[in-house]
Amino acid sequence: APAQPDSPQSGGEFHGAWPYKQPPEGNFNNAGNPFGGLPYRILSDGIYGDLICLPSAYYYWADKKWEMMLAESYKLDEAAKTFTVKIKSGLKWSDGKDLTSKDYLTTFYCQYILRTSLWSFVDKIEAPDDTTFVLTMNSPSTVVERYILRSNIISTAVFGEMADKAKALHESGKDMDSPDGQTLSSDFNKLLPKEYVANGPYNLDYKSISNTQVTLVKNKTGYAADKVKFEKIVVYNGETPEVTPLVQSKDVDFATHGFPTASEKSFMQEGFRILRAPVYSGPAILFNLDKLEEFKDPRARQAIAHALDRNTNGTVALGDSGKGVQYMAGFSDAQLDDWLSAEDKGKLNTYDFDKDAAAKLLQQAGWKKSGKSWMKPDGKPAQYEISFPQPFADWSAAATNAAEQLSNFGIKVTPRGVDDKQAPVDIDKGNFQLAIQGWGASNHPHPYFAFVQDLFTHNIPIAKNQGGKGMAFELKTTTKAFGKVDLTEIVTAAGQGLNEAEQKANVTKAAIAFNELLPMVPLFERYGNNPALEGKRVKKFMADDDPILKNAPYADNYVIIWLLLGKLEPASA
Amino acid sequence: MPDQNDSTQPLIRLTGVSQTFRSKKGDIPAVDDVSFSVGPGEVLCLVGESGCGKTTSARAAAGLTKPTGGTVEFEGKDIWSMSKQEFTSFRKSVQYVHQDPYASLNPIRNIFKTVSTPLRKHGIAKNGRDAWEQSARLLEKVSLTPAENYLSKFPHQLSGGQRQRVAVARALSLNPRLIIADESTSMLDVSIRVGMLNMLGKLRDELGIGFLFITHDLAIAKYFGWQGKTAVMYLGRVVEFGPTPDVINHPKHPYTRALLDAVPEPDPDLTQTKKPGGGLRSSEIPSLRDLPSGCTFHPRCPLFEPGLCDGISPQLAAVSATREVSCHVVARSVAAESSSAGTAT
Amino acid sequence: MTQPTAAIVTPRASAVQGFFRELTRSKSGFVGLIIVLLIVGMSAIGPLVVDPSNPTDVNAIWGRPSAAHWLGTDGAGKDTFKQIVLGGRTVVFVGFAAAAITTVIAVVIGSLAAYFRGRFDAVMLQITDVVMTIPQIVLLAVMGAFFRLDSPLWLALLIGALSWPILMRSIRAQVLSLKEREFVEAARLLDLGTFRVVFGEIVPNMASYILINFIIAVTNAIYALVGLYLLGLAPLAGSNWGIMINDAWMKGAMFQNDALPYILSPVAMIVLLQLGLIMLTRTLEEILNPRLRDK
Amino acid sequence: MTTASVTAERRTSEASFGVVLRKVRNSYVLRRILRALFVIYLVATGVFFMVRLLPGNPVDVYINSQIAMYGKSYETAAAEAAALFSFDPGTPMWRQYVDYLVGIVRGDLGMSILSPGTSVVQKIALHLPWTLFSVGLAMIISVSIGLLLGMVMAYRRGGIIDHGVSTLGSVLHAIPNYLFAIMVVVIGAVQLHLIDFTRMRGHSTPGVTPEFSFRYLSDALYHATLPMVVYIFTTVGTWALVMKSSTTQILGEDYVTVARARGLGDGRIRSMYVGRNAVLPLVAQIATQAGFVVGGAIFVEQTFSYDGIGITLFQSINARDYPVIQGILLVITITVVLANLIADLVYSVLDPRIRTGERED
Amino acid sequence: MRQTAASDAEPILSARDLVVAYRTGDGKSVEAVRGIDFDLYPNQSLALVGESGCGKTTLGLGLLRLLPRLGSIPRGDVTYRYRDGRTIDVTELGKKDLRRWRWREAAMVFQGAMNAFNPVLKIIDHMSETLKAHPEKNSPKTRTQIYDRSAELLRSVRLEPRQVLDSYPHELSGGMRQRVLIAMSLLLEPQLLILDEPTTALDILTQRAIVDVLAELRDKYKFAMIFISHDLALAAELADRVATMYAGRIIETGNVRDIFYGPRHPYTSGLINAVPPVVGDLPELASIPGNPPGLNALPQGCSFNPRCSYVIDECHTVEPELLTITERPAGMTHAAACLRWQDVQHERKVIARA
Ligand SMILES: Nc1ncnc2c1ncn2[C@@H]1O[C@H](COP(=O)(O)OP(=O)(O)OP(=O)(O)O)[C@@H](O)[C@H]1O
Ligand SMILES: Nc1ncnc2c1ncn2[C@@H]1O[C@H](COP(=O)(O)OP(=O)(O)OP(=O)(O)O)[C@@H](O)[C@H]1O
Ligand SMILES: [Mg+2]
Ligand SMILES: [Mg+2]
Ligand code: NI
Repeated sequence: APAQPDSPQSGGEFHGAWPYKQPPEGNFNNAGNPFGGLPYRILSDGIYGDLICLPSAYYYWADKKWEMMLAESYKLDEAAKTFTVKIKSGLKWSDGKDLTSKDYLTTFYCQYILRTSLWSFVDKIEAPDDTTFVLTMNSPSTVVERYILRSNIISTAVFGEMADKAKALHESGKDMDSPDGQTLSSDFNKLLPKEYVANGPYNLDYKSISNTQVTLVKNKTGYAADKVKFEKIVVYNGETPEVTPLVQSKDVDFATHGFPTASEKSFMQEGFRILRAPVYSGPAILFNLDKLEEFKDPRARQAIAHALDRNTNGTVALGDSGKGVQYMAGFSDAQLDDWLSAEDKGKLNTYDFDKDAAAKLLQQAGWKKSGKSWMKPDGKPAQYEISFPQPFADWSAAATNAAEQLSNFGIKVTPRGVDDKQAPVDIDKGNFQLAIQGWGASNHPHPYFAFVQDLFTHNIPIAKNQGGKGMAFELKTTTKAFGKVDLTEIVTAAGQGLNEAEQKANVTKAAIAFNELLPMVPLFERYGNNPALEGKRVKKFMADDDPILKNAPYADNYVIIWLLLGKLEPASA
Repeated sequence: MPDQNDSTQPLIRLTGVSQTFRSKKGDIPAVDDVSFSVGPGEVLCLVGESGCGKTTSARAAAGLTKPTGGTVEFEGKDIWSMSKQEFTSFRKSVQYVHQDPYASLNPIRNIFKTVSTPLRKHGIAKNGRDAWEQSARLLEKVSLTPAENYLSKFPHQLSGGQRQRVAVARALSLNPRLIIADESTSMLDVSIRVGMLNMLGKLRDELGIGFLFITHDLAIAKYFGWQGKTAVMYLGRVVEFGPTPDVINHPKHPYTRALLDAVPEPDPDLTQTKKPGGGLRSSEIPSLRDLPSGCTFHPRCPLFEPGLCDGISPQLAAVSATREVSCHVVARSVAAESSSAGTAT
Repeated sequence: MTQPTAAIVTPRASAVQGFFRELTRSKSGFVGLIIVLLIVGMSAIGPLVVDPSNPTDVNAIWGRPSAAHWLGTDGAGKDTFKQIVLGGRTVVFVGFAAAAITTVIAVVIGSLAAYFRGRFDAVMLQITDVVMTIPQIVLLAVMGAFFRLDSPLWLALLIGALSWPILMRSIRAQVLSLKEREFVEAARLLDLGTFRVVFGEIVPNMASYILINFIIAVTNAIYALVGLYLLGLAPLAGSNWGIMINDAWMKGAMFQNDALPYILSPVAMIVLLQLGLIMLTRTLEEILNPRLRDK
Repeated sequence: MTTASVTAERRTSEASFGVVLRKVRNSYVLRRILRALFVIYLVATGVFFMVRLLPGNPVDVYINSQIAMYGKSYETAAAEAAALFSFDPGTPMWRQYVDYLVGIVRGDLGMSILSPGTSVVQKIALHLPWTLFSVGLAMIISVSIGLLLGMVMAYRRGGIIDHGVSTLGSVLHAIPNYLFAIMVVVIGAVQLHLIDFTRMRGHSTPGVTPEFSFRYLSDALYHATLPMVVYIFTTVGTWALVMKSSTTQILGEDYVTVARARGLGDGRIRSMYVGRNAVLPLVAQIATQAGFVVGGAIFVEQTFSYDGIGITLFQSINARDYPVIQGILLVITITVVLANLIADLVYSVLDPRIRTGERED
Repeated sequence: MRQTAASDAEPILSARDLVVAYRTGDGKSVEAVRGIDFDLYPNQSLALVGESGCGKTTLGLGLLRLLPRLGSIPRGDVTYRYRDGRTIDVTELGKKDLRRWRWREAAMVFQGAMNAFNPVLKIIDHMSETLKAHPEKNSPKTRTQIYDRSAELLRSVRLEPRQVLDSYPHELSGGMRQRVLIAMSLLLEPQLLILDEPTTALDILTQRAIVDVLAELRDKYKFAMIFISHDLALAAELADRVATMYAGRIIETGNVRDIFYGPRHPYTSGLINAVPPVVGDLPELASIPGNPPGLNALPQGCSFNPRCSYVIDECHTVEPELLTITERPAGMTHAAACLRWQDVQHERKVIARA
């Protein structure tokens, strides 16, 4: 007979799921979240860590507004290039200490050790008083706002010493690559606190950590502890295959795993609702322009976009959660209205599924159709291989389907699954013809990040780290719309500065250029398919049309926000 | 052992062959310093007590085990330093019939396969039909008739004697020049046995096949080896050696005498008169692990003389032109005889 | 002495005749034979006679078995039955080829090592131990990174070349004691040559053991192939039973009743193949071991 | 000390050294052990280089997995990866290799790259016992039942048990274990509610602390049930089938008939005469399988969240956690080689007909 | 000649019209042994001689119900009588009883003793297993008792217990294994002992020793013995009765003197005349002309007719029954299955030892 677990207490319980490692492999060093940190920090690499150490605020992606948590308010001073956070007073750590601006310093100095992107904008950070934190920027950028407000705040009691060392290092002008920096980094690696010191409404029940589940219990002194309605949060350990049966047996109320359509269907049969929030990214077809001369002509790539029924592709891959990309702007269709004027949006080619248009474009690019197959400009039949990371079910389905569609169109494409570890390396090194990789970015609302992924990650700028050129798409190029452009400059400019209008102009420019050049052909945008169970332990989740469901699930998770706000209630309160 | 027939090389010659088996409880000297040779058309009968090392010596002669001491020569060449080719021809020339026909036939091969495989392999039979016919002829030679009845049978469907005959037929298949037959007629009824011996005798006379013939049946040894020689073994050594008629009709070594005294006759009245135990002092066979000192036969020997026999071990020595005996007492009396003969001259 | 008469059937004719008689020796053995022939036949001929087009249909994703789709449809709305008919070739080929390679290597090396002993044996054991302990996932991942593992022959070779050591060891063990038998000695005395002695006299005595291991190796090879797909080491191109299992696994088909036929049918085919082969051994066993014959 | 005694001493020491050398050369067991060590060295070296030939290194793999899994931006992921500083891909290969070998000799397998502060030995100690416990136990059960069934099948050749078990056995063998595991969960837990999967998954109940008590052991057994059932069901058929063919062969031997004639009990004949001789050829197979017990079963462990060594190895390969991969593979190598070694030695004891003392040259 | 047991004693074993058949494939089967009828009395020793392949082993196996898979007893009864007077039909014995019956009551020394031993067990293990399988009140139980008992028996067959008991079967010579099996057969002092060519690999001295031991033990324990042998001399020595078999049937039976001095079947006579003598000069020996018949194609009438010098037309049509020649009690009747038994003249050209 099994040993009885310590008897469950009355009061609401919420059951979630997230993969983690049991101690000692898993650790309690949660510095840097969510923009850096050690691997295997238990739950802190995901949405549930927020319940233990809160950020200053959460972002409503649809409303573009912040929901303040630890912060009282914030202020961006363009002239002084400062970003000031006013911290709520009376906050307490679970070890009894007060949460002050000192902890903010600790948090961000630790991010210095972790080399987060924030620090490329930082001149200095200060804490003028206990509730004020001031960050002075060297080159101002709006993205700084998110880096600061979304960072989870950690305790000085635990990390203070590290932060002091980081401060000293920074002030002495040395960076993390210096020998001192290296020592600091490895010291930081060895810093493995016994427990989390929490500022949020929950903390782990450390005795309960097993390799299958962990329980979060109320941290009475934490922020929002009085608001949250659940006494306990149980988080089941596991990746998709392990968690699926738990969902099926209704032991899980909400899961953010990427479930395949078959599972999704069965969840619905079991009575789950499926929450579909955009993930702001998805798979795209990459061309190896170094190898495939014929695709250097944008028309050939555009033809591919026309030749593919992207909605079918999305449906085959992810069912209702795979939505064909409509505007081909390089970032999510859902964000388009925020950044592009209606007029500019009108300029975008939607590359509707149109084989004739595709054929026309190909002919213009010098291709010829012979019988059912297309001949490349050099007269040879067009035959390609599309490689994809095989273990990703949706991408693999997308690749197979795209290959089938293109083959039907007359370009023979063979899908070829490769190890998911090998796939990006292969691409960066240029060992591919066509490939499936991601477009867009899902933890940051700013399109800048999407463009970085689209244009830099598997392209010359970053692929050179692997000694290759990736898709080898030249970023200095010419467009019909703007003539000569340097996409590197445009994208960088889109993410810089504090002037939103200027940023929008650059985003628009990048989007139009992307739309015309199609360096990669985005297929569909992935939407979450989070099963949510109402009525058993949780009374009700947000309605499908609630704007909070525009939040990216892994960045500003709606359910976590609702939990913190007390909007999520136990079924039988 | 002097070679009688100097003009022809013996087919096989064992010189001082010894075989010691290693075991956890100590070494077992199963064969010790055994020498003999067999020439073409010759028969050498090996007789002796069970467990005295007949099979072991024969296996050494057939090149199945490498003896731990001594040499085995085939036509004057040491078989263990032969080239591969020479060894192959040795293999073909010397055939060995195992003592136990229950173990020496492959259980999953039918008799046709068993007999015809060597025929096919060595090109003696050209095709399937030829092989079939030749196999049938071989079986008929060993009185397995009608051969067709047996060719398609499997060993487990045969009786002991039938298997034994299959083993002999198989050995004959390669037209060997020397046949080592280890109790190869023991499971045959006398009639068939005689038929088979006659058949083998014909082969010996007509084709000059040499035989190393192991048997415990002195009558068989006599019948088959009349023109050949007989070696009597006891506890791993040859104790008496000479032409078969001499050895059987005029045994010299006390052990040989005991053996002959014990031979039963198919005559109930006569049999009752036999001396139990062949007139030996004891019927205990000493352990190979713990051999008696001096002459290993002394604890049982009716001629035992304390001091003489339990001291040093006797050597196999000529007692006449053709006979060799390993016995102190016999040697002494021979010496006395020859010295008296010497004075007489 | 009787002359061979007309009554004598020539061995060859009797062998052929006998063979057919042997095949029907055991009822379940015969059924097994039919099953195996059907599956192998379907896999070999299926792709030649069946129209290979199997279009995606987004309206029929994970459809239940119906008149139009006997075994339902997959995650892309493609007909499952068609995939079963078309997708056996590679899998069956790799299964048999790899099992044959495994068995042949194991039998050859195992029996020769035991037969010769000495240095050859020592070296072979060493190699066996190394091959046995070499971590296959890692090796395959490395191979996958440097070679394209997409030809079925290559896959069969690879799987076969990695899976022989266990069988080799048990073959070797048996030969060690079989070679001490007298009938082996007898064969050696007849100078049948090492090859015949080992493979003609010794090995057939373990034939049914080898056979069972061969059959087990067939399924093992098939699942090794599926494993390669699952681990992303063998490229997914086209569709075959292995890819179907992989696909079903990746897409969680076993969690969804409507999708079950999709994962169960390739598994069922493999199960049937194995079952057929095992049933077939009843006949083969009797052919190989005359003592078992009772008809 | 006089010169004479010194030389005498040297002579004796030389002599004893010579004796040792000769002993090594002559002793089958010692030679066999030396060979085993050589194999371990060979495989350990192979593993070292193969692991480094795997595409991607821990840092890149970490970055890519974060991007792919959570859609993080490259920069964020790279920043996180920077924390994996304990690994320096720049160290020369030979240096790493020497360190690795020296470490092995010292029993130090290094530190995990991905779990900071956790040594490989610690990691293995954390996961291996579960695998050993569940798979080991299951294997013992499976082999015992399989051999037993195999014998029954051979005895009742053509009977209902024979047909039944060989059908069931081959069906079960032909269903891959991971699929079988999922079936157990889906059918047993989700659809029929026969098993309380949520409680049975994992290797122990949360909050139950390891101790040597009935409570703890029965808890461990309870949690091991599912992986064990899957292991047993998917392997027992194989053993039965192999054993059957081996037994059939032995049943035809004369000594079995003689044993029956001697009026020995059926049990005795089955165990000592048929069973023991039939098992002989399987000894090698069983031993090797036993060696692979430490390898665990990746997908079964995953399905049941049974945190054994198999899934750990799989994860560390996926994450390219070099020291952990090396460490686990080394342990597997050593056990397999050891199992083979034992099998060889045991075999020569079990089958007296084989001369192990034979010269090997 | 040894005196047989009182004629009024009941037989230990009686076979009635026993038939043993082997299936040979294609649904056919051959009767390897046919119409066997005999009674075996306590303390009696029956020698079974005959042609190689005539069914002696088969008969022995049949009596103990040890036939291989394809062998069966389609007809006939074998009645066995326990020491306490109970009788059973061996052919109908249940599994458990059969097990207890074997070796305790009836033991057999097999032809081809080479494979009679489990290769992985030492001789001592074989011995102790046999003893333990048939526990009795006063049977040896402890290791030393078992060792002593086995050693005693091994010594009686002239084996050196220290060497043999600790050996594995393959370490013994052929004759040694045969003797071990003989020793083992005596372990439980059975009432019936079937010895199938037990001395094929034994030298004369050893044979004699064993013959003596058997005779001694037979006097002591009053067991009956069936002794299958080609060694007629040995049969002459060991047996009270002899039965000659030919092509699956008993064709002549009688006491030793009947058979050796006055055989009435031409086959028996031929057989005795083929025995080579050990003394004197080389004799001319002739085997019985012709070849033994195949089991599946037995000649019409008397199976021996193609080889018989006394053959008359009737021999081709009638298969002769055993015809009583001299009626005697306790199975000692001399009978021959030959139509012309009266005409058979036997004379052995023995050159007796001077
Ligand atoms: N399993 C079997 N199937 C078919 N025929 C068999 C089988 N076993 C024996 N026989 C045949 O039955 C006959 C009698 O065999 P058996 O072994 O009883 O002879 P035997 O008298 O003991 O001869 P031997 O003195 O040679 O041992 C033989 O002709 C043999 O070929
Ligand atoms: N493999 C072995 N290991 C140990 N001892 C052995 C081995 N083979 C034979 N012996 C011993 O060697 C001695 C001689 O055996 P061998 O087989 O040569 O006797 P033999 O003269 O042929 O006897 P038999 O007439 O009984 O067959 C016996 O004492 C036997 O125990
Ligand atoms: Mg011998
Ligand atoms: Mg017989
Ligand atoms: Ni619960």
